[in-house]
Amino acid sequence: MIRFESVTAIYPGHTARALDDVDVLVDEGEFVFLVGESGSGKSTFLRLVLREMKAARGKVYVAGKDVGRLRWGVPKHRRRVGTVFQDFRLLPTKTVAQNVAFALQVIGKPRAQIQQLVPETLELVGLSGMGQRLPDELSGGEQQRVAIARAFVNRPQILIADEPTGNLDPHTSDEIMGLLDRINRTGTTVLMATHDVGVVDQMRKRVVELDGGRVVRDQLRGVYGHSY
Amino acid sequence: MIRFESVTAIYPGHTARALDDVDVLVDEGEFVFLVGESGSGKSTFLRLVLREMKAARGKVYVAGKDVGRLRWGVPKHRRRVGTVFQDFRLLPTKTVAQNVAFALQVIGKPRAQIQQLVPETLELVGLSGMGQRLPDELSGGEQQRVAIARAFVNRPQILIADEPTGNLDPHTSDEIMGLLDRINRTGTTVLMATHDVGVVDQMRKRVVELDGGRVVRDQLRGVYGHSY
Amino acid sequence: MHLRYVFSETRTGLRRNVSMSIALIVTIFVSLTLVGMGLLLNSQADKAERFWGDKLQITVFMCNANSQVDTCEGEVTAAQKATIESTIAASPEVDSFYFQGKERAFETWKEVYLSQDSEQQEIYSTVTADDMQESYWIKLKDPEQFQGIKAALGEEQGVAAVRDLREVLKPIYFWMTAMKWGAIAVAGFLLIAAIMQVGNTIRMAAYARRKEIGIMRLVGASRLYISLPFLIETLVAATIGVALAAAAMLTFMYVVIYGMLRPTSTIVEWVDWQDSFLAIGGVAALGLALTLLPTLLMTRKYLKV
Amino acid sequence: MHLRYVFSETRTGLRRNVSMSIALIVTIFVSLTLVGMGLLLNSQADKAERFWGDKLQITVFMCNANSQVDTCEGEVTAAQKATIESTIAASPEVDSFYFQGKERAFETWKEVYLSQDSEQQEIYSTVTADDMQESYWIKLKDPEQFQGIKAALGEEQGVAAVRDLREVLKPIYFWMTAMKWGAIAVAGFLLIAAIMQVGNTIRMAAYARRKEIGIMRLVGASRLYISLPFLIETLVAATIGVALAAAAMLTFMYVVIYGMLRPTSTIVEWVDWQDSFLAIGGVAALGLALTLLPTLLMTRKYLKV
Ligand SMILES: Nc1ncnc2c1ncn2[C@@H]1O[C@H](COP(=O)(O)OP(=O)(O)OP(=O)(O)O)[C@@H](O)[C@H]1O
Ligand SMILES: Nc1ncnc2c1ncn2[C@@H]1O[C@H](COP(=O)(O)OP(=O)(O)OP(=O)(O)O)[C@@H](O)[C@H]1O
Ligand SMILES: [Mg+2]
Ligand SMILES: [Mg+2]
Repeated sequence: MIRFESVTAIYPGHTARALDDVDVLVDEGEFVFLVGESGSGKSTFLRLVLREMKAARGKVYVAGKDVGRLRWGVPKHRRRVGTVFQDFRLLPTKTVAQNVAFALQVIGKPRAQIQQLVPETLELVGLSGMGQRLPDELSGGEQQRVAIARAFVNRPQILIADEPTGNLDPHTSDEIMGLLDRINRTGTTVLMATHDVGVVDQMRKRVVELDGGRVVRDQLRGVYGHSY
Repeated sequence: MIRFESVTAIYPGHTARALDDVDVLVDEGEFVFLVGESGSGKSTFLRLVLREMKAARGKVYVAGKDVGRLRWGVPKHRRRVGTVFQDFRLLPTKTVAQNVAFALQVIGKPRAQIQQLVPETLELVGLSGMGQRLPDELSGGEQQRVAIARAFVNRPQILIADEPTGNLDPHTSDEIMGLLDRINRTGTTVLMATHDVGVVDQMRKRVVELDGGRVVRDQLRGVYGHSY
Repeated sequence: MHLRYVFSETRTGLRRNVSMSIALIVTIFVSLTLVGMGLLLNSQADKAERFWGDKLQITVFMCNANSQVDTCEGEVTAAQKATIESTIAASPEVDSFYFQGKERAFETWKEVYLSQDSEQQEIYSTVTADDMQESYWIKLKDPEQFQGIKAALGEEQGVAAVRDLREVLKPIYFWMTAMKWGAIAVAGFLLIAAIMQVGNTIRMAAYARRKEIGIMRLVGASRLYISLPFLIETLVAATIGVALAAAAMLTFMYVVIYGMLRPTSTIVEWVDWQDSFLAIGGVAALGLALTLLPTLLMTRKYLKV
Repeated sequence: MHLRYVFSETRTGLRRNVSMSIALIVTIFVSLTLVGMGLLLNSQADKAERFWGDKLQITVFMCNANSQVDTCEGEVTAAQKATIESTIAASPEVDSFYFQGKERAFETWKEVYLSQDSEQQEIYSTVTADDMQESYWIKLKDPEQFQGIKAALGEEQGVAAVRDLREVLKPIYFWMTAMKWGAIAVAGFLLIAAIMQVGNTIRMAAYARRKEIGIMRLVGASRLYISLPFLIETLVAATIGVALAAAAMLTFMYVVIYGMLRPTSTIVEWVDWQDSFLAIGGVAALGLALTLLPTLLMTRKYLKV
C-alpha cells in the first residue's frame, strides 16, 4: 500500500536531511505507529505520503502509484488518503455535519450520496445526534472524532494521523485510539505519528522508530521505546 | 501572587461558562499544575491571568492588582508575566539570540542591558553557543528552551505555560520540566496547564484539577488523576 | 461541481472583503472611464480631422477695399482674379477648387461668429457683406503637399492672405491630443494600481479563506475548484467596474455631447453613439483582460496545490 | 524606544507589501493630483472673475453707420450721447463709468482677435477703426444689480447694444466649473478607494506581521510601539503620494501655465505659483488627514491589545 524506496527528503532552502535513505513497506490493512523524538522526521514521512512535498531522492509509492510523478493527479491521489491532525482543523463556522459534508462537496460528490454518507459516518465515529452542533460546542475528543469522520467519509484506502492525541487527555486519547482501531478493522491502512507512550504501549501494533531522519527500529507489536 | 475570586468566564457570543465560579489562590514561588480534560478551562484560566480576556464575573488579582480594571496598564502587567506555549511561537527569520532579544527590544530595554541579559538567559536554559542558530535548525526541545528563555529573560514574577510539553517526546519533556523547576526555584511562580500524565506524576507539585470550568480538586504534591 | 457552493463562496468573499472590493471596483471604474474618455477624444480628433479634411484645405482671400497688405491695392481686379485662378488651376498639387463670393462669405461669418449669442449679433451688426473678402477654396491632392501652391499664391497681386486650415486648427488638435494623452496617462497609472489591487484582493481572500483552502487541498479538491471563487470574485468586480465606466461614458454622451455640444455647435462633427459603443467595447475588453491575467497569475501563486 | 527597530520594520513592511504600497501610492497620487487640479481651476475661476470683475461689467455700445437695430439711425449723435450719459450718471446702480472712443475700441479688438496668428491679421485686415463702436464702460456697485440700468439703456436712442460681461463669460465659467467639479468628483471616488486601501494595507500588514505582533502583545509591548510601524508605513506612502501630486502640479504649472498659456494669452489673468503652492498645501493636508485617520481607526481594530 505504501512503499518508501531509499527516500531522502530535504526542505527547500535547507541542507539537513529531514529523512535520510528511508526504506519502509506498509501492507494493506496494517496499523503502523511512527515514533521518534521531535524533529526525527515523522511529519515529513506523512507529508511525503500525502504528496505535500516531494522526495529529494528515492521513490514513494502509494497504492501502486509513484506519487513523485503525479502532477495534475495530486488531488485525486489525496482522495485516497484521509488525514487527521493534532489541531483538528475544523471550520468553526460550519456545523459538525457541514464540516464532514464539506469534504465531499469540494470533490464534487452528488448531493444524494452526501446525504447518505454523512450521517452514516457520524454514527460510525460515535457522534450521531451531534450533527447540528458547532465545533466549539464540542470537547476536544469530540472535535477529533469530527476530524476523523471528515477524513474517513470518502472511505479512503489509507488514513494518516499526525499526533491525533497530542491535544487530548489520556482518557479521551484512549477513546480516539479505539476509533482508529475500528477504522483499521474495516481494512483501512492506518499510519499514525505519535510520541504518546501510553497509546503506543497499549495498542501493541507495528512501530517504526525514526531518529534523525533514519529508521532505527521496525518492530511488529512494538512498544514506544526501550527506555520508557 | 495570583488570586481568583469566584471567577466566571464566558467567551463573547457564547453562553456556556468556560470557567464557572472559580476560587484559587496561588502564593509567590509556588509551582502549580492545572489539569483537566480538554475543554475544562485550563487555557481560559491562563488567559485570565494574562489579561487576554476579562472575567464575566468575579475578580482576578495578579501581583496585588485587579487585572480586570487594567486598561492602559495591560502591557505593563504582561511584562510581569512570562508565557510559554505548546507551539513555541518563535520568529522563524530571527536567530535564537534575536528571538530572545526581541522580547526586550519591544518593551524598550536599553541595548546594554539586552546584550547582557540575552546570553545570560540562554546559558540558564542550556543553549549557550546556540545563539546564532535559526529556530528550524533546532529540535523541538531546544525550540521550547528558546521560548522559555524569551519568557524569562525579563525576569517575570510569574511564568505561565500552556501545555509546554504537548509537542515533545517523553525524554525531552523531562528535560523541559527540569528547566521549569529550576526557574521555579529562583522564586518565580510557575503555573502550567497540561494533560501529560507522566510529567505531573513525576513532579509531585500542587495540582488544581478543572472539570467543566469548575475546580474539582486542589491538591498539594498531587498526581494527574485518580483513574490513571 | 457544486456551483451553488462556488457562488455562495464568491458572495461571502465579496462581502468579507467589502472594503477591498469597493477599492478595486472604484479604481477599475475610474481608470476605465478615463481610458474610455481617451478613446472618445481620439475618435473626436479623427472625426474633426476627417470633417475639416473633407472641406477644402487652403483658402485664398482676395483683397477688398480695406485690405492693407503689400499685394493689395484696393479691391481685387478681374484681371488679377483670372491670373490667380490660372495659377491655381495649373498647380500639380491642386485636386479641385471653387470660388466663394462676398455674400456666401458673410453667411459663413455669421454662422461661425454670431450663431451663439443674440447680443453678439448686435455687437457685430456693424459688419456687412461688403466687409467680407472673395476667396478661392482649394482642395489638395495630398493635404501635406501645400508648400508650392502657398508660395506661388502668396506673391500674386490681389491676394490678401492664404490660409492653411491646418495651421488654424493646430491649437485645437494640440489641446485634444494633450487631453487624450493626459487621460490615458492618468488611466495608465490607475490601471497599474488596479492590477496590483487585483493581486492584493486575491492575496487577502486567500488569507481569509486559508482554513477552507487548506482543507480543500487536503481532501483532494481540484485546482480549478479551489481557484474558481477567486476568479469569479475578481470577475464580478471587473464587471461592475466596466458597467460603471460604461454608464459614466453613456451619461457623458447623453448629457454633454448630445445634450449640449451637438445641438449648439455645428462647426465640427461630434462623436456619436457608435463611437461611444466602440470605446465601451475596448474598455470592457481591457478591463476583463487586466483583471483576469493577474487573477490567473495570483491564484497560481497563492493557491499552490 | 528602539527607533531603529521601528524604521527597519517600516522598511520591511513597505517592501513586503510592495504591490499594496504601490497601489496605495498611485491611488493617493492620482486622487490628490485631481483634487489639486480642481483647486487650481477654482483659483483660476476666482482669478478670472476678479479680472473681469475688476474691469467694467456693463458695456453700452453706441450706434455707428452700419448699425441695423431699431434704436439706431446711423451714427449716434452728440445729443443722444448726452442723454445716455446722464441716464448712466443718474442710475443708483452705477458706481463709476468712462467713455471709450473708436480708436481705443479698435486697439482692444485687435488685441483680442488678432494677437494669436499673423495670418489672421491679414484676414481681418479689412476691419478699420471706423467699423468700431463708441461705448460707455460702466462699473456697478453690486455686479448682481444690473437689471435697472440695462433696461433703461436698452430703450435709449443711439444705443446699439448693452452687453453684460457676465452673460458673455457664462460659457467660460460653465466649462471651468464643470471641469472643476468633474476633477473633484473623480478625485472623490479615488479618495474613497484610497481610504479603503489604507485600511487594507494595514490589514494585510497586520497579517504579514501577525507572529511578531502576537509576541509583542505577549511580552507587553505598548500599544504605541506596536502600531508605530503601521502608522509610519502609511505615512510614508501618503508622503510619497503627496510629493508625486505636488510634482505633477508644479510640472503642469511650469509647462502649461507658465510655458504655454501665460506668454500667449493675455486676455485673462492666469493662476500663478502662489496659487499652486496653496493648492499643494491643501492637497498635502488632505492626503495626510485621509491616510492618518483610517490608519488610527484600523490599528485600533486590527491591533487590539
Ligand atoms: N517546514 C519546514 N521547513 C524546514 N525544515 C523543516 C520544516 N518542517 C520540518 N523541518 C525539519 O525537518 C526535520 C524533521 O521534521 P519533522 O516535522 O518531520 O519532525 P517530527 O518528527 O514530525 O517532529 P515533531 O514531533 O516535533 O512533530 C526537522 O529537523 C525539522 O527542523
Ligand atoms: N476562542 C474561543 N471561543 C469560544 N469558545 C472557546 C474559545 N476557546 C475556548 N472556548 C471554550 O471554552 C471552554 C474552555 O476551553 P479551554 O480552551 O479553556 O479548555 P482547555 O482546558 O484549555 O482545553 P484543551 O486541553 O483542549 O486545551 C471550552 O468549552 C471551549 O469550547
Ligand atoms: Mg511532526
Ligand atoms: Mg488549552
